[in-house]
Amino acid sequence: MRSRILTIVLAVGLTFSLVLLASRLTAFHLPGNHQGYEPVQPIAYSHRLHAGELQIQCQYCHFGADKSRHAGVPPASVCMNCHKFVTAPLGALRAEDELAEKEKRAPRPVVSAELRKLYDAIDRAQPIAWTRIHSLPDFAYFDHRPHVNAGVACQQCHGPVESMERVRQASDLSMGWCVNCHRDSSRTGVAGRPVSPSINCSTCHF
Amino acid sequence: METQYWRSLAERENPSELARAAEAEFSENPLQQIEPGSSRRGFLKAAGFAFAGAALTGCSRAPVEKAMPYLVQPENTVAGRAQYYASTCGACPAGCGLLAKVRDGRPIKLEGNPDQAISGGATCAVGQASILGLYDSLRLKQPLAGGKPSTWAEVDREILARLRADGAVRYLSGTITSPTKQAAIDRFLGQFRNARHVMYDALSASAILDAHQQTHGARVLPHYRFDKAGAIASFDADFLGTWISPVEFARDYSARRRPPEMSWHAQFEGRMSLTGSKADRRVRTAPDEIRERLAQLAIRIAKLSGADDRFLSSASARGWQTTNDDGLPHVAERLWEARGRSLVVCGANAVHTQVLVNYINHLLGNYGATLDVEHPSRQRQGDDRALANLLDEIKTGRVAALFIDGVNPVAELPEAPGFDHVGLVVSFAGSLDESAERAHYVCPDHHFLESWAGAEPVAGLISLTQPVIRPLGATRAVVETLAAWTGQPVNAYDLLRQRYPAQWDRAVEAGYVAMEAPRAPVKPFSMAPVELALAATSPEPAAGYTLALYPSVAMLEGRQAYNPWLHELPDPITKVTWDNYASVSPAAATSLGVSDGDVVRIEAGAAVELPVVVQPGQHDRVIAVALGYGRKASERFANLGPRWIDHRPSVNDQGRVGENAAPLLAFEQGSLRYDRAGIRIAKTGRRIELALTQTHHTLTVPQQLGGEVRPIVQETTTAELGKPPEPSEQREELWPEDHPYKGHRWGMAVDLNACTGCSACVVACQVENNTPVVGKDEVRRRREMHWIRIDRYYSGPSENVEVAHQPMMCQQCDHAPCETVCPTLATVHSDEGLNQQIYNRCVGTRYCANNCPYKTRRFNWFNYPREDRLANLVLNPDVTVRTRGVMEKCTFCVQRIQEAKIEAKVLGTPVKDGDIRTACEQACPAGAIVFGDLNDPNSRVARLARDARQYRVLEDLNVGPAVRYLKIVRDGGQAGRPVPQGDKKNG
Amino acid sequence: MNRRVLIGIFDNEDAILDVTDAARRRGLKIVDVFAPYAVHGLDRAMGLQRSKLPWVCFLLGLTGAAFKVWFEYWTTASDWPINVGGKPWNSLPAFVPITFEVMVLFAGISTVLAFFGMSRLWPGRKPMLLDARVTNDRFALVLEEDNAAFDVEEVERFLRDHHALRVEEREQEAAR
Amino acid sequence: MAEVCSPLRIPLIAGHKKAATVTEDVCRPMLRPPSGLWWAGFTLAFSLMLLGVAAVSYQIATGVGTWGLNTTVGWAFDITNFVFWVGIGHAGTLISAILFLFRQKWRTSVNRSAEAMTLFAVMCAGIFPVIHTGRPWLAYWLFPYPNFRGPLWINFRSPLAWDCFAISTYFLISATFWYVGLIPDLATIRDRLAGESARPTLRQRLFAVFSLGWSGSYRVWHHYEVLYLLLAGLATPLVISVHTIVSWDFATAVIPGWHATIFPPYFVAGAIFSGIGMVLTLMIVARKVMNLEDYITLRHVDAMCKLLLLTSSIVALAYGTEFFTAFYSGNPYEQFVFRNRALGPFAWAYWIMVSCNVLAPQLLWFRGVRRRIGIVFALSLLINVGMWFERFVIIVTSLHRDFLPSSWASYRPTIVEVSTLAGSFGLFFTCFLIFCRILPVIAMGEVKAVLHVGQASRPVQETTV
Repeated sequence: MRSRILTIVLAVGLTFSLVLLASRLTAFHLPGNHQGYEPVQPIAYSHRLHAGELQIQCQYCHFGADKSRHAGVPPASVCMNCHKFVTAPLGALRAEDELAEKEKRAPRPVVSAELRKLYDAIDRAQPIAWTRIHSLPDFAYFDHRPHVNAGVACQQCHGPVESMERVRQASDLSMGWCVNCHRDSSRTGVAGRPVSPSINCSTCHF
Repeated sequence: METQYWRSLAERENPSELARAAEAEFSENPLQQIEPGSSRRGFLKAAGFAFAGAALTGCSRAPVEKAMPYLVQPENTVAGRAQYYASTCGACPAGCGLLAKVRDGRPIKLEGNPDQAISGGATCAVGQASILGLYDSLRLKQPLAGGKPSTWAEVDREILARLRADGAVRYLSGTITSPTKQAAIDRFLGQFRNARHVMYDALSASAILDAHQQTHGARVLPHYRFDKAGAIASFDADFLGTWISPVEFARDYSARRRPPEMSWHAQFEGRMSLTGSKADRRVRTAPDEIRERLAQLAIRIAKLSGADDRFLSSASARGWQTTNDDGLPHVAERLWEARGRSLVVCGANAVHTQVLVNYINHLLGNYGATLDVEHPSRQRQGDDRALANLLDEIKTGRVAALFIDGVNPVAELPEAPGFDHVGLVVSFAGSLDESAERAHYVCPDHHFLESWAGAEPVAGLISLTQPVIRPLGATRAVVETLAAWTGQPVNAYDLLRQRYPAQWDRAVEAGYVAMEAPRAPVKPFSMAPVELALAATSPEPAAGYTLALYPSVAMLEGRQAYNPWLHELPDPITKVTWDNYASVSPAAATSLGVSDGDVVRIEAGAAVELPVVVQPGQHDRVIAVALGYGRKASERFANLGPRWIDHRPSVNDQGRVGENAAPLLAFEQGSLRYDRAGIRIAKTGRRIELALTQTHHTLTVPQQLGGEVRPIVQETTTAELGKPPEPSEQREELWPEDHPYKGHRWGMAVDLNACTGCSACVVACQVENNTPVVGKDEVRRRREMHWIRIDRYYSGPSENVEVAHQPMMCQQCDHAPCETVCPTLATVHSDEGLNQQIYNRCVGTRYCANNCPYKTRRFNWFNYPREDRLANLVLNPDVTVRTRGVMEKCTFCVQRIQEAKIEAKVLGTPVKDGDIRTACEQACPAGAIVFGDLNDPNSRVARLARDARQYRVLEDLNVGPAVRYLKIVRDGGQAGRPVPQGDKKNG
Repeated sequence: MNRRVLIGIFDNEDAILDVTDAARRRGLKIVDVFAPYAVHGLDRAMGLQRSKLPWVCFLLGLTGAAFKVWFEYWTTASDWPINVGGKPWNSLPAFVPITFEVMVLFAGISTVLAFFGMSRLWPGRKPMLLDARVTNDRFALVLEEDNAAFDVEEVERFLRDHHALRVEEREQEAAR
Repeated sequence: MAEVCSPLRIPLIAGHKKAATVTEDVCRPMLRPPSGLWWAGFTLAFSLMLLGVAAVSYQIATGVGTWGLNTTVGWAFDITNFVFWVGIGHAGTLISAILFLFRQKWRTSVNRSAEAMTLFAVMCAGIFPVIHTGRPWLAYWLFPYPNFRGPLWINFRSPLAWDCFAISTYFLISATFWYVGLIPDLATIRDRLAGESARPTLRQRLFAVFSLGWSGSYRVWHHYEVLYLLLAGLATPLVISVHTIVSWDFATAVIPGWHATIFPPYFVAGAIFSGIGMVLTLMIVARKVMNLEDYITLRHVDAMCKLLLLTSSIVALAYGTEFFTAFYSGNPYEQFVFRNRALGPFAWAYWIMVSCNVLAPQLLWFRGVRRRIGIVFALSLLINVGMWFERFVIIVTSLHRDFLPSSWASYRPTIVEVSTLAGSFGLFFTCFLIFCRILPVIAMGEVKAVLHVGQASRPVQETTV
């Protein structure tokens, strides 16, 4: 009798723990899968503002995308193309002007805190150390060129960056994720044009 | 990949500005940050920038990765995109043109410059490996004063203070082919009343120059034109391996060896050299017999020419009668038939001998045809006589100041000069070698990839050296140093640019410029020295053991002793790594009672103890020893390779690799002699286990096990080539053809007739594919990692042995046995016919390697140490660095295939034949390796696949290798050698 | 509701064989026989019908094999065909070995589980022991007193005639 | 064998046992504290095992390079040991399944320990495919499991993949078979222990749990018989298939000396040969140490010797055939490999193999020899050695000189490899000694059923199932 009770207790315990585990499984991430990684960057650069509101083309800054393996993090000089002139949000500038009006004086230059970091970096000739988000293991070689030139939208892999205040890894970048897209697009084509993406191992592994 | 030959427009206009921009990038001295254990940030900054770091150090598993863009990105640089800069190789005076591949600010690979005449797109093993010197962590990072680190300002002040205008100033250097540098030296020495510039070559050709001084009245080194030579007789000149300008010679030579019209080549030599291994007729000749042989040849040819009975009469007067041994008559005939386009070369560094050579070439009318003395070579300018005098001065304390530039007299010369009586010794050595150690001051020069320079290897060809990376240390170009001491400081760039203002742009872009050079002041041939030479030659045969000291293909004179790649490169003939040795003929071995690995003591004045290697084809009286070993630089290898309970070091008891044989050299009649007659050799009783990469040397299996000959290497004759090929029988295919190769189908063809075995491909592959160096002990265990190896097989009797070189890499089989057996799908076939190896999927069962009939797969037995983070900068970021426990192998340089395909896709053009060149193909001077698309009927490889000489190794296994081999053509009957029977090698 | 059973204890194989046979002929209801080892022929003596286990074994073996063949075909030839050594996409011959192994595995394990189920064996189950030595060297015949006609004395005599060492009568829960 | 089942009733079990005495005899050694001899053996075995553990940990920490392998010889001790142990493992199933189907009653005395031996041997075997990989921590990739790689499964064409399935199936089935056989005996012991103490000891609880409440009900026995028959029927082809697949590791390769069609029967015979050899070794020790002479009689020894003789002859035939096919094939590479085996650098190994596996067993033709325990024991040891070398010869001599003379190499084991081999023996004997202590080494249930054979207690009647 006692032993039967024991067995029942065991069984119940087991099922219970299984249920618990199952609920955990939904949030489960395999090691190496950094989907959702959203680190803080040295400068709070907003893609929502630049790519979203201001509609700056991705490749204006990430100019490597169509001619190199890496899209590349833009050098500070690219930022300076605009921020030589734009030193702070419009609101802040207006406020300063009005204040100047009131106080009957020439408006002082306003520099936003974040941009200050950029200018400092250039003054100190100290490269800005951005935190890398999309990173593949060493044995997987991804090349932007063929994808960008074939007309794959940046968002297809990077997600709606233009709506992200801080960039987040949208896809899990797993092998299956790559392979399935390669398989499907050879049927569906990319941007209306037929493509023949290879699923040879040596396309990415060498 | 589109190549850019100039650094950048900005650079061309105003280099200093870019330098300043770069200055901003590297605020601190990069080297200080690359010391092991420094932060990843510092490392990345030094590396250039961006993502390359991940691939380099395998840190991608690190939680946080930094991506550091430029502040101001230089023009034409895009992260992750390689650029090619034209430059010139500084590894030896030959001056091959280079294209340096620079990736994210780091030079990672050197390729030959196809347009430059010396290189013609090829390189040698040493050239390929020399890039590692740039990342040598033992290079000096600042000048030394009295062995202590110092600053340039200080060093300059002190040296200038110690220089007396009246003291005897001597500038000792190797051959200097750079006019600018020569000028700088002259300007510097000009300040002193008693100053002399002494040049010497550790591998001296002084006698050739002296001989031409005597016969042609000008001290010149002829520019040898093997591309014009239809018949070649070489006396101990290893022109395919190490002699003067091997890349150029090998290229030209094999250009004339394409069947059916093949040049004819006879080699007279004592040891078995690379060149000898390719000869149609090889005559074993001891060094001390060479002059006599040459005299014989001279007499015969004089007879044939009918001219010049004065010589003949004096010959007969001296009791010379022509003997019929050694096929000399045949050689004479062949040379005479080809007069005007024949060539006789001789490596012996003895004036009389060289005079006879000149005479023969003169009789054959080769001057102006195959020997160009009017636009001579400048690749060897050393003067042994001057050197001897200088050494004498040094000994007797008549030298006030000695400047040592680019040479290492302490290690290279028979007796190390004592500097005690020299007031001031300054070395320009980049690292602390034996001579620099004893110098009062060391003013380290740049690595050649860091400096502006110009070379003139051959009169009229200016080859430019441009920096491809900012100096990694606080080093200074010699020209700048000298200029500083001359009082008018100037930077090398301006110096160079001022010299060639007109051709500058073109020169920087193409890497070289051809200029009108003044004809050398050559006088008509004078007979007198010839008779002296004949007088000095005795017809009597020599006796006793003779020592032949030679440069090995990897080490040359020893400047490469720091280079692990070259130490691990198997000697092309003996297949020994990590050692030098005394090679003896089988007969000599029996009479000495020694076998491979027995240590013998060789005495000739000095003495060295070396392991024996029994070498078929070697002269029975000759003991051959390689120079350039036992150097201080090799002490760094004490802890090389994986460390585990049963691990033995790569260095010997003296803590060095091999023994330095230089003490056995000698001065004779004012010239450095590399052969010593009448030496003593004795067994010591010790044994050394040599590190061989091949232990069975023939295609014949041992007699008691059947003794059959395997058709791995196949041969044919010019005669057979004429016949139409017999149709190969059709095989019944077991499986349905499920795998048609629709697009590309990559394949390779290897011409065994062209391959000289020079091993440039081996190192090129190692550099391109991040192949680890495993060290002597692991090689001993037969675990070397080279993806391409060159199998060397002997056949025939040991005194007249035939040699075959067979490059062997993964054959990329269609029905790959390795693929079927891999349980994890880690090696599978691509739809372009590639046998792919996916490292990250491999669990390392080694089943594939066992099942590979060609044994071309390599297993990572350990995590091979990559602790030197500076040396790691040479790693190719496009190739995964393999971890312990995974299988690896030749991939046909798939990273290059991918790059080319992607570029083609971007440009919307198809991949053209020749767009993709594997590292081995690109390096090969003989053009023996061809890679391409077998599906494109007009591709070079497809055409070779239809060639009459084409065969595939182990074709009967029906594994369908994608590599075709072209049979060796043994120039049968004509070479006066028995025609190899059809079945001789075909089992 | 309980029932009464009559138990005869025997000490050798032959006795139990004979008595069981005789009991069946007499139309007595044999509840069960307990033996320390498998006495051959006892099943026939008890008149048990053939076991169903072979069917379980056969069907699940078949299922396993079928599943494996399908799986191998799907992975190798259909879902992601990869060129391995130029072998055909669908290399059936190469699939045979694993198919066989999986078949045996399925058949074997499932049969054993089925057996445990059928004969109600599970860890911790309390054994119903008529005699401490029944798993050692004793045999026990259990007869049910199914109806009033069942004459205890007579049956007991009958058992003793067949060299029963001991005969006892017991109450037993019907729910077995 | 004819003799064994002839109607001349020579008792299977000596000394006129009764069922109770059987129980007594078998249980006594279990319930007694272990003898000094046992402790000695156990200490030796256990320390060997520790040595092995040390060696393997060092190798896994450092790399496969700590073995004497090289580019040419990629397998040697590792796979040799693997095949050797799998081979050993085959005897158990043979005795319990195949002999069962052949109605060999004498098997009952030895099948329990033979099956146990199978399990332990397969455990030892299973270790090697795992540790021989370069990255053992990824060895699970050899099994197909759902993944995020596409999904990417495994290569079902690879004999190594077949191996994984074969070995694991074999282990599971043998284990089940063994356990099923144990249940009635566990019950017997359970009931025997019942009287001992008031409140159940741990041991009693364990026996209670694992005997699954067995009550000896014949309704259960009835299914049990069928189940046993079915398992035997499954295990018999399984045992053949397993070693066939192991042999395919080599037979499907292109390497001369491996690429041979006779491998499957050759390997199966060899496996059984080595297995019986090992069984004999253990039996002879066991019957002495645990004085079971009455159960494992000379007759058993004799029967197994005859099996040895048979399998030895099959193996010998295979050796011969190999040479003939090589010679007759006209394939120079094939021919060379076999010349090289007999005369090459590893000739010593080859001749050890021949003398141990072919020459020595010939002694067994003599009845006198078969009944002299000492000699038989010695022979059984020789056979174990010989069969280990057979695998070594097949693997190493074929690899070290294959097609291209340039890559010919030699092989020398390192201390690490030797310790690993020793360790596997340590593991095997440790397990076996523990088994002898805690479980009945003789299948009581089955022995009791054959007690009467050849005893006058009851009229002869051919039993049927």
